[in-house]
Parts: sequence; C-alpha cells; structure tokens
Amino acid sequence: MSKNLVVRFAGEGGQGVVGGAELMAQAAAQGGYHVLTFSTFPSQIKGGPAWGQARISSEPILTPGDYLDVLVCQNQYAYDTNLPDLREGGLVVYNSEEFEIADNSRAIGIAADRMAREAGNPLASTIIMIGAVAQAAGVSVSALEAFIEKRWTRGRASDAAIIQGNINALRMGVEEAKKAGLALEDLEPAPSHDIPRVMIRGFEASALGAMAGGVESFIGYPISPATTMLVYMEQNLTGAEKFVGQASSEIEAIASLVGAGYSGRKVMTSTAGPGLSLMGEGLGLAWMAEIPLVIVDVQRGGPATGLPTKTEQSDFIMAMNPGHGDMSVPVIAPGTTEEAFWASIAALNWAERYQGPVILLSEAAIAERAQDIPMPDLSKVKVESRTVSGGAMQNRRYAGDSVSPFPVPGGPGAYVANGSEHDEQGDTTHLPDIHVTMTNRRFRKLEVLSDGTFEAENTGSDIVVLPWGGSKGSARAAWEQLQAEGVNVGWYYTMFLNPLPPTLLAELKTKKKVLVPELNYMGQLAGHLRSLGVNAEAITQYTGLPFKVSDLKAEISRRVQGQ
Amino acid sequence: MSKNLVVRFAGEGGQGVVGGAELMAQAAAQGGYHVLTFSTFPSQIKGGPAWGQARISSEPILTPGDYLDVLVCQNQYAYDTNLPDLREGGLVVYNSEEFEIADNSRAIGIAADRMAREAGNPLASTIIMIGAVAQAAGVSVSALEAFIEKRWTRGRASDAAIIQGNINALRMGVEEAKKAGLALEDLEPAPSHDIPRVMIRGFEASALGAMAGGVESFIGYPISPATTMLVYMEQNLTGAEKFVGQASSEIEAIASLVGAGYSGRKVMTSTAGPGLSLMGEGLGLAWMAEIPLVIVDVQRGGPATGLPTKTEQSDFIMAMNPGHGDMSVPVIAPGTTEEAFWASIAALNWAERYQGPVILLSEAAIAERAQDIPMPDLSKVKVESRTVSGGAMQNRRYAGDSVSPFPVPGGPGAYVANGSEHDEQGDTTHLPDIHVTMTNRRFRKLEVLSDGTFEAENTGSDIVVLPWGGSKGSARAAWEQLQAEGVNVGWYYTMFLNPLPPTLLAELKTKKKVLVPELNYMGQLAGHLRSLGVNAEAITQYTGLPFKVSDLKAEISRRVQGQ
Amino acid sequence: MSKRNPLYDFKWCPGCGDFGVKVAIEQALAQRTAERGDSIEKTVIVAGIGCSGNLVHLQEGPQPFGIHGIHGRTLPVAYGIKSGRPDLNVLVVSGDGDFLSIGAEHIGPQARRNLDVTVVVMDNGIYGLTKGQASPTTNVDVVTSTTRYGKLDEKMNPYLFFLGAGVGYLNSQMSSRVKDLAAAIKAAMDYPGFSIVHVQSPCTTYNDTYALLKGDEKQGIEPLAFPIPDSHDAGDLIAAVNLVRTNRIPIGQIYRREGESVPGHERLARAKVNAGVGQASVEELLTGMLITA
Amino acid sequence: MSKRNPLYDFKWCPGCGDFGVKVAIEQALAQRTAERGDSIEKTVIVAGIGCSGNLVHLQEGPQPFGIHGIHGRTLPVAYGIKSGRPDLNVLVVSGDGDFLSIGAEHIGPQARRNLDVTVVVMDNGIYGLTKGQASPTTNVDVVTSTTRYGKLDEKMNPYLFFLGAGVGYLNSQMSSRVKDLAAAIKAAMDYPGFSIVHVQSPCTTYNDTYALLKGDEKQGIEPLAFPIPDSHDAGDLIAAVNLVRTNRIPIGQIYRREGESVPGHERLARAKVNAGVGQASVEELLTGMLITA
Ligand SMILES: Cc1ncc(C[n+]2csc(CCOP(=O)(O)OP(=O)(O)O)c2C)c(N)n1
Ligand SMILES: Cc1ncc(C[n+]2csc(CCOP(=O)(O)OP(=O)(O)O)c2C)c(N)n1
Ligand code: SF4
Ligand code: SF4
Ligand SMILES: [Mg+2]
Ligand SMILES: [Mg+2]
Repeated sequence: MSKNLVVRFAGEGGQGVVGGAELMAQAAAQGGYHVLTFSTFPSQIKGGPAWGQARISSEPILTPGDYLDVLVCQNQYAYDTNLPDLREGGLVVYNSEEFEIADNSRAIGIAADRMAREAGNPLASTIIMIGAVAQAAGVSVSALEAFIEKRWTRGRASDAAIIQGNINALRMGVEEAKKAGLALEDLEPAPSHDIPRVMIRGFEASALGAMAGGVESFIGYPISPATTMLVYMEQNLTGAEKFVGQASSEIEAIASLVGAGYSGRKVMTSTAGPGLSLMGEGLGLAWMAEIPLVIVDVQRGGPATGLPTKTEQSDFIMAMNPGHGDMSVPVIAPGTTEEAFWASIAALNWAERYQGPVILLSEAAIAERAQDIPMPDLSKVKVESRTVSGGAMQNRRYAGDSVSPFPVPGGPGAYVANGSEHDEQGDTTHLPDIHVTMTNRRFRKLEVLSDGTFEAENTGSDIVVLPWGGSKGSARAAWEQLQAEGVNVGWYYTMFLNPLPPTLLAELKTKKKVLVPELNYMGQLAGHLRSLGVNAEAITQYTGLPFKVSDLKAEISRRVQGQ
Repeated sequence: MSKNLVVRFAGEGGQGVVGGAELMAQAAAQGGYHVLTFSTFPSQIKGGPAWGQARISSEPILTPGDYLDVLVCQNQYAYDTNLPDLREGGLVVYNSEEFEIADNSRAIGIAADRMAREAGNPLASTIIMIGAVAQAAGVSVSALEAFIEKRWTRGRASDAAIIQGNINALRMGVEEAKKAGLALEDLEPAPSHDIPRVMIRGFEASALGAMAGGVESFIGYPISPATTMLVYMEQNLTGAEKFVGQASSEIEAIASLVGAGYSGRKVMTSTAGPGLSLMGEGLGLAWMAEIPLVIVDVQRGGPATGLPTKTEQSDFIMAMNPGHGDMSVPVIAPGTTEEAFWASIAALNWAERYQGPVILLSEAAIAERAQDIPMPDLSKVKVESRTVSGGAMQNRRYAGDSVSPFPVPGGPGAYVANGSEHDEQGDTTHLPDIHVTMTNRRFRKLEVLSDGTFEAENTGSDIVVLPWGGSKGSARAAWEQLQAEGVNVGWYYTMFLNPLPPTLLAELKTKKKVLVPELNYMGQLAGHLRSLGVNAEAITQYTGLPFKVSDLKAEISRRVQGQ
Repeated sequence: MSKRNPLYDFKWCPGCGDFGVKVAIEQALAQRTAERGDSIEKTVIVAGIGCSGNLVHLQEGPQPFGIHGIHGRTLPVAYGIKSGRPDLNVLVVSGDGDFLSIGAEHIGPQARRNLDVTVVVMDNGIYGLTKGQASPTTNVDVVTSTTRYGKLDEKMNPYLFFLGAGVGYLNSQMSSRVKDLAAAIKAAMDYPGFSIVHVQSPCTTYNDTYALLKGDEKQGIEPLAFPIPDSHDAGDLIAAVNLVRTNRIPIGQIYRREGESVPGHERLARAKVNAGVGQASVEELLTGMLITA
Repeated sequence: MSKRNPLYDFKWCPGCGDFGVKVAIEQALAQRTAERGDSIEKTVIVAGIGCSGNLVHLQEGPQPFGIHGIHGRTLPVAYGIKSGRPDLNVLVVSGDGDFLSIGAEHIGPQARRNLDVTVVVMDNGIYGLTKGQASPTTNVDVVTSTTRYGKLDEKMNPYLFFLGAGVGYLNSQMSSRVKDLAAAIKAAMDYPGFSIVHVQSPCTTYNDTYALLKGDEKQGIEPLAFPIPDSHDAGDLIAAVNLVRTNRIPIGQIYRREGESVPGHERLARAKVNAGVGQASVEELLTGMLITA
C-alpha cells in the first residue's frame, strides 16, 4: 500500500486540467484524505500549456509532490513535456482521440471526450479520466461517488440527473482502467480525523484571515495572481459598514488606502509585483505620515509584466524598500495555507500597532493551492486596534520616540497627515533636528514588532536551513529526509521576515552557515541576512515552479558536505 | 594670512542669501581663487529660513567648510540659529535695520537696504554686504570690481550705469567695514593658474557630461532638486535632431524613455526620489526588454515628499532595486563637480554597452553647488554606442548569454520588445527553461560593466574609509587630516557603486573594517557591502546637510580606535 | 499662523491668488459648520503638492483635519477617506499641475463614482512651487523655463475636460472675488456628489495673469474672464460645452447635471439593502468549507 | 503563427472580437506600405497589457516592429518613440482597461501635443485577460466578479472623454466590420496628428455584447450601434458632442478638428527654425563658463 498518490492533469488552458486536479483533490478530501493541489498555466484565457496536480495522501502533506504516480494528458505536447516527471512505474492516462502512445504497458488510452458526448454529458470527460485514475490507484470509488452527490446537490430539479450522469461517467472511467488491467499499488485508506477540517484555497485563507483580523475596507486593482482575493472580498466582505472597491489603478489603490487608513479604518489591498512597483511613492507616504495599511503582494515571476501566472519569491527586496528614502517596511510571508490565515491577522495587527504600512508577501503557489487544513481555531484570534487619540495631546500627532495615539477625523486632535517632513502637529518643516528626530521615531517604532514567532529544531547544529514563504514545504520535506538519514542540519523558519524575531536573528548570527532556499535569482533574503550579519547562503531556483524536494535535498546535502 | 574664507549669508527665502553667496563665489573665482558654494532653503518660493555659503580659498576645495569666518545675517532668527557655526574669532555682518547685536566687538551692523535705496539701487544691498565682507576678510576689492564689470556687461545701453551703481554699492560696504574697524586675518592672494578653469554648477556638469556622452533625447518632469537639469537641457540641447520634452508625470517620463531608447536614441531624464519611486515598473520594463536609458536621480531627503530641497543619500537601495522581481540596476554616483561631468558619460556608455537602464545617483548638494574646476579635457571623452543589428540574426533579438546587436525600428530585425518573459524573438513565453535562460542572460550582461575605476590610498591598512557620492569631499578632508596626524586608515573611493569594480570589491573583502560615511539613516551602501561579504560599517548622518569634516574625522577616529 | 500651530510659518508670495482661496475656504467652512451645527473636525482638507497644497497648513481659526500627501493623488486619498467614512466632509485643494497633469487620471473615476467630495482647483497656469514650468493650462506661446520656444502644446481646456470626464457639478471662479468663491465652495459642498470649483488663482511670481483675466483698459487688454449670463441653462450639457469651448473663462455655475445626484456611497448602501446581504462571520464562511467526510 | 515566429502560439478565445481588429490592422498596414513604397519595418505597434495587447505578437505576413510593455503605458511609450523618430509610423493597440482606466492620464497630453500616432482601442467593456472584472466601459448594472451588486459606477463615455481631452480625430468602429475598420485605421494613420479609432470588440468569454451592439430582432433588442448619418458635420465639436452624448454607439467618423493639423514634432521643428537655434557644442558651452581671470 502506498501513502501517496500524485496525479497530474496536463493539456491546454481551457481544457479543464486545473479543474480536474481540483475535483480529484476535493473528492479525495471528502473521502478523508489529505490533499494539496498545484497548477501552472500561461497568461491567456484559452490555450497554451497548462497542468494541474493533486497530491492525495494518508498523511499530512508538505508539497504537491516531485514525481507523478499518474500523468493524465490531453495531447502529445503535454505527454512529451510532462513525462520526465513521471516516476518509474507510474501510469499514463491519455486522450486517445488526440494522440496514441505506442507502448501501452503503462499507458491507458481513453476516448473520454467521445464517451462523454455519447453518454450525453459532454462536460464529463474529466470525470471519466478521474474514474480511471481512481481505479488504477486504488482510491475508493464509493467515496468519490459520495463527493459527486454532495458537490452537485444544489437544490435544483435537475440535480439528480446531473449526479447520475457524473456517477455514470466516473464508472465508465473505472471500467476503462479495469479493461486496461493496469494498476498502481493501492493507496492506504484515508485516515480518520477527530478535528474538523476545511478544504480551502490559499487566497481564501488570506482573505478569511483578514476578515478575522477585522479588515474594514479592501480596495484593489485586478492583477494575476492577486485578483482572486479582491473577488473573494467583493463577494464576502458585504456588511453594511464594510467597503470593497475596484480602483482604477494601483496608484489609485495605494493612495486610497492611505486615505482610508487615515480615516480610522483597517484597510488592505491585494496586488502583484507590477502593482507593488507602482505603489512605492504611496507606501512612502504611509510610512512618513504613519498610516496603518496592509498590502498583500501575491508574488509572480518578475520583473515588469514578467510571468503573470507563475510562482516566484523575488519581490522581497522591493517589499522592504518599496520607495526612495530611508524606510524599512515590515514584511510577513506565510509559508503554508494555515499560515496564510494567521499571517493576515498578524499583518493587520502589526499595521495597527506600529501605525504604518505592512506588506504581506504571498506568492502564486500559496494563493492558488487548495488544501485540507484543520479548521482554524478562532478562539485564538487576537485583534489589535490602534489607540485612538482622546484629545489629551491636543494637536500633537507625533510625539516622542514611540507610537502615539491616533487622532481619527471627526474626533479631537485635528492635525495634518503629511508626506513632507513635519513637526509634531504634522506641519511641514525642513529643520535638520526635526528630520533627525522624526526619522529616528519612524525606525524606533519598529521595535514594537518584536513579537514574531519562529520554528527552531536541531538548533545545536551550526549549519541550518532557513526557508521562507512557500519554499517552506519543500525545504521541510527535504530537511526531514536529511534528518532521517542522520545529516546534521538545523531547522529555522519564520514568517516574520522584517523585522526578524530578535531571538531568531541572534541565534542565526551564531551559525556557521545558514542555507536559505528561495525562488529567485538573487538570493534576496540571504543577501539581507548577510547585511544583518548572518552568514547566509542562498539556494536559488527560478523556473516559475516550486522547488522539487529531491533537488533541494541534494543541494542542502552538498552544501553541508562542502562546509 | 589665511588660506580659507568661509562666508555664510543667512536670512529668508527670497532675500537673495543664496544669490549673495554665489555672487561672492563667482567674484572670487574670477579673482583667481578656488571657490565652492553650498546652500539650503525651504521648499517655498518666498520666506522660511535659508542660507547660502561660499568658501573661497587659495587651495583646491573639498567641502563648503564646517565653520564660518563671516556670518552675514538678515534677521534675528538667522543670527540665533547660525551663530553656533561661526568659528571663534569670526565676524558677523548684520542687517541693522532688522535687529541689533548688543556686543559689537565682532559684529558690523549695516543698514544695507536703506543705503541701497538711498543710492537709488535697491537691489544692491547684497553687494553692499559683500563689500563689507571683502574688506574685513582682505579679499581684493579690485578683483571684485573687475568681476562686477564683467558680470553686468550685457551689451545694453544701461550697462555702464548699472555697473557703476554696483561698484558704488561695493565701495559703500567697504567703507562700512573700515568704519567698524573689524577685520580677519587677510586671505592669501589668489593662486595663479596655468590650466583653464570653468565656473560651473553641479547640474550643469551633469548636463554637459550627458551632452558630451551623446544624449539625444531628454524627457523629464519637474521636481526639486532635479528641475535645473531639465531646464538646462531645454535651454541648451537645441539641435535639430535633439529632443527635450516635459512629461506630464514621471510615469509618462519613464515609459517615454523606454520608447525613445527602443527607437534607437540615447535618452535620459532627471528626477528625484518621489519620481524614482514612480518609475519602478518602467525601469523593470527597460531591464526586461533590454532598453538603454539613464535616470539621473538627484537625491533629496526622503521618503515621500520628504525634504524636497535638502540633501540626502538615501535612495541607494531603491536605485539598485527600483521594482519587483530580480533586477540589479547599475548605479553610478558622482562625488564631485568634476565627476558629475564624467559620470554622465559613463552612465550613457554603460547603458548602451549592456543595453539596459542605468541610474546616475546625484544629490542636492552636488547638483546645486557652484565650483571652479579645471576645464574638462574633452579629448578624453569616449563615447560608446550600442551595436546595431544589421539583420544577420534575423528576428532574434536576444540570443545567448551576452549583449546582442540591437535592431533599430526602421531597419532589419523586427521583433517585439517585451516586458513579459519572452523568447529570442521577444514573443511571450512562460516556459520554465526560458525564464531561467533569460534571467541568467540579464544578469550576466552586467559583466561587461566591470571597467569602473576607483581610488585607493594607504591600502596596507586593514581599516579603510569608503565614502560615496557627495560625502566624498568631507570624508577626504577628514581622511587627509587623520593621515597627517598619523592615524593609520586606508582610503577607497569609487563612483561605480553597482556593479562595484571587481578588484575594489576583492580588496574590500580583505579588510577588517570598511567605514562608509553616508548621509542616510540605514547605512544603505554599508548594508549592501555586507551582503556582498565586506565587513562594512556605516557612519551615518541625516540632517539634510552634508557631513561636517570635524564630526566625520572624530567619528572615523573613534571607530579606528574602537577596533 | 493657524490656531493649531502658531509657530508654522510657511509663506506665499505677496499677491498670490491662493490667499483669496484660503479665506474663501475658511468662510465656506465656517458657514457650513454653523449651518449644520457640525464640528469643524468633521471636515478633512486633502491637499496636493504645490504652492496651492500648502493651504492645508494655513487655515486660520477653527481647525479641520488635513492630509498633505504626494503629488497628484488628492482624489484617490479622498476616495479612500470617503469609502468608509461617508460622514466626513472632504474638501480637496489642488493645483493645475497636481490635478490636471500628474493627477489627471483620477478625475474620471471619481466622477463616475459620483464621489461625494468637493474639489477646489487653484489654477495659476504654471508650476509655482518648482519655480515656473509650463502646466497643462499655461497659455500657448508662453515662454517658461521648460518652454524656451514658447509653449507648443495646446492649452488644456479644463472645463471641457471635466465635462468630458463626466463631472456632474462644475463651477468656475476667480480667487480675487472671495465672497463669490466662498459661496460657490459652500454650495459645492452641499451638493451630494462630485463637484469641482475651478478657480483662476494667479501666480504673481511666475505667471501673473491678473491683467489678462480682468482685462486692462490702459493696455487695451480685453478681459478673458466673463460672468456667465443668467440665461445659461446649467442643466444642459450642450449649453455647458458651448459656454466653455473658447479660450475665454466663464465665471459662475457651468454645469449641474439634471436629475437626482446619488453619491457613490449611497448607491452601494442601497445595493446592499436591495441584495439583502449582511456580513457572514468568519466562522460561518469557514463552516461552509468544512469537509464533512 | 506570425511569419517572424511560427512557433508562437498564443490564442484568443473563439469568436473574440480581437481577431477582426488583427486582420484589419494587417490590411491597413499592407495598404499603407504599398501606397508609400515603405518597408513594414518603419511601423511600430505599441501594445498594452490585456488580451488586446497580444495582437502585437499575432500579426501575420510582413512583420512590423513591436513593443509590448506594461499595463496602461502605450501612449507614453509611443510618445518616446516619436519624440526622436518622427519618421516611424506608430500604431498603438490597447484595451478599455489599459487605455481608459490605468492609462487614462496619458490621453490628454498626447492630444495637446498632437502626437502623430494612431490608437486602436479594443473596447470589450471588460477586463478580459484578468478574467472578467468591470472596466470603465462596462455597462451599468452588469454583474462581474468585482461588481456583485451590478456595476454601480456610471459607464464612461469614451467618445465624450476623448473630445473633452482635446482629441482632434476620432472614429468609432466595430471589430466585426473588418473592411470598414481597416479603412478607418488606414485613414487615421494618414492623418498628421493624434487620432483614435475606438473599436467595439466584444469578449465572447466574459462580456458578449454582440447582440446588444447589433441588436437581435428575436430577442427584441434594439441595436446600440448605429451608423453616423451622412449629414453629420465631423468638423463641428458641438455636433460631435451631440452625436455621442447618449449611450448609443455611433459608427463612423465622429470628429476631425477643422484647420491644419500640425503634429507635435513639426511644431518643435518649426519653432527651432524660427528661433534660429542650432546645437552649441559642449566645448562652446564650457567656454562660456571659462574663468578669465
Ligand atoms: C512625484 C512628484 N513629482 C514631482 C514633484 C515636484 N512638484 C512639486 S509641486 C509640483 C507642481 C506644482 O504645480 P501646481 O500643481 O500647479 O501647484 P502650484 O505650485 O502652481 O500651486 C511639482 C512638479 C513632486 N513633489 N512629486
Ligand atoms: C500594473 C498592472 N496592473 C494590473 C495588471 C493586470 N492586468 C493585465 S491585463 C489587465 C486588464 C486588461 O483589460 P483590458 O485592457 O480591457 O484588455 P482586455 O484583456 O479586455 O483585452 C489587467 C488589470 C498588470 N499587468 N499590470
Ligand atoms: S510662486 Fe506663485 S503660486 Fe507660489 S506662492 Fe508665489 S505667487 Fe503663489
Ligand atoms: S477572454 Fe475575451 S477578450 Fe480575451 S481572448 Fe477571450 S474572448 Fe477575447
Ligand atoms: Mg499651478
Ligand atoms: Mg477589455
């Protein structure tokens, strides 16, 4: 029995390959399995090479899987380009109307489109393929049927017919696989769960976290892969006092967030690199005038328009220093779906607490994954809000070296929130002493953000791995394997990238080598760590896809040896 | 006899204090002295505390001078706030119509406005003050008279009367000082010069360098302290084939530079921090599509609107990484007026050579100073231009790992310059391998920029000073004093900040400590150097004013001791 | 200067048109607060960068809130403020460079949202604070530091631009006529929706157009500015376009769109009521995602 | 697909209006090159980001140069190209989001410069490439992923906007009428100055407005689009405003400013000749700064 099943549906955009993987994952999750999806597609509405991958497991999952147990492919190109990822002994299920595979010892050809058409259910071809995969991999077909029943019960008269049609399709696929007589090791039965689990996407986790954190206004401009979060907010942040708006550009978005934050609201936007690049000046204003707001940057391949639909972790430098002048914007980067939920809360809290902008650094592979996670424990949510000025300080908005009470328009304490250097009341001044005092103030305020948590294991080792963001999963899997093999390497991880938890930074400084797996060319976090006095070395990759665990393991091991 | 005379004219914006210092400097330069000016004023057209300072010397000058020999002040506030900078034994010349100084043992009160009015020459009050200063400091009055004659000879009928009026005013000031009977040590006579010298401002040096470097189009949006360069270009880049345009915003400016660079022209803009913050996305496009262009960022106090008229060196991080994604924009930062000229040529050459954007990091204190420098030796100017595609590569614009011939529209080699990841012909692709290849290509191209020069002295010392930009002058003066006092500290300097000259970087890596004086809070270059493996420590200051030599000397000495 | 900050000492040049605008705004706000029994702290002045923008620090008497942001972004800041705080009275002050050049993109969106704010544009046909460069409204052929051959670009017609962008309420004034200006600003603030009061506010230092605007008999200059005749139908778009299409400057109410003006926040509030949506709690939303295996 | 790059395989959805625009541009360019005996390489297509912008990679036959930049910045890129290379024929292709939302600020400046380029706006009333969000030209009340209550903002009237911004040449077309469209684009390219051909180019995936535009007798839908009557005087701004002020879509030449159209580069060239300036050499300029003590 195997613990894992990794299935990839490969074809063209518009052929439902991403949807196929998600359907398979959802069905398996309903059947009790752990699941995680990953997909990749070009930036066009129809056509171009695309694939969706589902990992189904009897154990909790860290990554979408390096190698495929089953490759479902729609055309020759998909077969050729994805075959290298099929593990030895893996199976191919393919659209035999499109192309043929001569050697059918490990390949099942199915004329799924024709069969679906003939069954009068043309949309069901993906489900036929799923049936074949389930049969071949020993996934419980009855669990899938139960899922179909649930998924298509929408309280309409036609429900029963649609459900039956889809169940028929599933069974057709099962039959095809039986006919072919090819099978993998059976998948272990699904584990049983004593805590409630939700099936959730990364952007939903971010959005729900933001809602749990008390977000009141969300103003954004569409951009892949950040649009989904804006859309989720439009659909769900619907209370009478809430506001969701589509801006006319990212420049409008950031300036409007400054206005909304200034007006006393908890505010957020989601964007991607090109949008963030346009927000530098506005972020400077928020930093300067001390206005709380949160930008979610869902990283994609850069620079410029770059790779709009691919994953990358190359906006870190810009996130910390998005504009001119001295500033160091707080950055939080969730590494898992669960962290995505909690990171939004933390980001909103940080923004309110230090009164300034915070950047939540997500990435395509985090935002787009679907995963089963334990239902977040809402009793653990702690929401912070800025201290509102009661007027005791009169018009002095900025006093001393630490966060001061925030005067909310309409209430007492009228002042001018000013992007030029200013005195305590916000009026413009260019006096040297005041620029010194206020610059110190803006940086010292960051000290209130020293509560970031971190993970640390095998801390005795003087070589450690410290991944960030979505590279956490692959790095953790690689590290666990190395640990199991007796390689002595430590584990550190935090989603609080700037400022780093002070204890973490202190510990990292004592290490001989800190290996930083990150999906970019420059080794952005590693460079920053070196500037902080840590002996960091990046392990980079920039294909637009996540790290493979096996590659990372080999590279870490090489670096540990090479010490 | 003294070698130096430092005079500060202090008052309000609109009272001609900046002009007074410049007039004094120009006159002294014409008299054969070395001169350097510095001024500081608020961001408003009239009013607010302002001062202009001129240093006049029989020797070449590194800085505007820490302490004043003469303080000329227009009002009580100017007197109170500037007095701390007057050296012991220095003189005050003040507007006695505005306020009185009780102790007149070192102060000369002059009712200059009234005297000027009475002499029927109301604009001449500054000249009366200059006359008094000249007399008190032993500056040759006849040289000043010769300058006045030259300055106001404009080929108009009224010239003679104006000249005589101003000479009269000058003499009035001389008489007043004589009456007061106060004097400083005489200034050494002006040196004689065997090479031609020009009296030039920093922005003029940058602009003329750009013209020498072959700039063809200059498109900019006004912003202090970068407007002067745009205006200079409008006035002087007037050839039939040249183009100077005022953009409607910095976003328009950067995108239009991309278009102009793409069309085959050598292009430039000048801006300041807020403008640069808006240019991040466009710079990413230039990086991605490999379009040569040069941005002059005349740094001012940041972030946001910040301190529009003050000097700071706080845009370095943003200059290297102005946008999202992996990029490392070449940065050249001139440290003197002479370097400003050569830096523009180097920047244009670099842009053409590696085919991409280059940032020239100037700063208010460099752009606004007026100085006498040797006439640049134009025979040393080497202009580079991109290799233009002759069509041999057909439509392959981007081939291999190094710079490829540039197809100019109208000629052969039609391709698409693309801000999305692209194949060799510029068409969009999202394939992993191509993103890897093209990312490598974009970074490897930087290797052609390894020709940056640098200064190195006392390289045997394992503690060295490495200033950048306009802090060079103060750092050099401090270093020379320390050397003279036998403190063992090395000197390194380059205007080529990114990529650093490889030999320089290698040498710096061998040092125990590299001290980096810079005018910012974060220690931006020092942080970058640490990320490159150099044990760098910043010495920072962020008042909006340049370093005082004495402060810097004390601090370097403290750090050397503290080793 | 201001009550809030007597130490603050920014100065406009003598004769600058912006003085008149400042006084008019003080008067209009005083009148508004008195009328509504509102506190002045319910008003936010959103300022751009330019000599004009410095107005926000110079308000004398009772002090409103202010935000003095970055160049060109007054409208989006105002949009953000109103988005969640429709109770606040938001007054935007901006210059011709700030509003019509770098900030021009923001006008259409607010017009279409019918954002309930009032904009006072201080048009001096020049970039004042950066010392005299051409702005969109600089007259053709005028020599400035960036137009050495005289201005070659056509002059922007801001009135026509506003009408084309869908602005529903447009008034044109002169800074020298403080009383009329105060009344126009007050009326615009009372209008439920997006309103612009476009003010000719000359720059005495870099572009003194007083004589051009008011005319000068001695110099034989016909005044550019003229009062809008009573016969003008401000509800008629075509009449409004006709009024503004020449390069003369009409003074008075140019346009006020017919029909009820429903501001953006009101549209949203009504839509939410119509759709019958409330706010699902995070718990409810998560529960909808429960795996019920 | 294209001659230059047969491997390139970007695809629009079946039925997408942009196919028609692509063909029309190919025809217009072919005709222009033939007429002038010019090489196609003298043309640059400047594209924005959106489904529309991908047109630049899809030109079949002889290949022009192209630049596919960043979202919303087609016009400034075109301005930069023309600034020093007035000899190039620059054609801008852009979407309603790209051109009228994030890029809206750039229209006025080019109109006032009379930049000699032609813009083809592919208006589908939606953000196509980002999968269906409201754009400025999405109709009121339409439900999209970002307008769950139906679109609350007013619909932008792009024609009125262009006229207000000072655009001197404006034509309106439908992507389905390829021949007319090609002729309109060709004529616009021949116009010496800033010209816009605004094309209704429906998105079959997210906002299929074919029926609305052309009408559907069966469904009882009156066509929104109507041919501009011959009686229309395209030289009359007021007539043009009248023509476009409703939400119906006039098809044909809406406006062409009377009088000679002098493009920006020509104004500058003439001004330089008039001013009698040449280019002082760096040496001359430095010599002027010599200290002659
Ligand atoms: C992003 C940015 N670009 C440029 C500037 C420089 N700047 C400050 S004010 C101004 C123009 C002001 O003109 P206007 O809006 O007409 O105001 P006025 O001074 O005439 O009242 C400019 C270009 C800036 N502060 N920020
Ligand atoms: C700065 C920036 N913001 C957002 C995006 C995402 N984006 C790509 S295309 C597009 C809108 C496209 O709409 P439209 O211009 O109407 O083109 P269409 O796809 O409908 O042809 C957006 C918002 C981007 N690429 N860059
Ligand atoms: S420069 Fe002009 S606009 Fe600015 S304060 Fe002076 S007169 Fe007013
Ligand atoms: S999404 Fe719409 S605009 Fe884009 S290709 Fe498909 S039909 Fe055309
Ligand atoms: Mg102005
Ligand atoms: Mg569109």
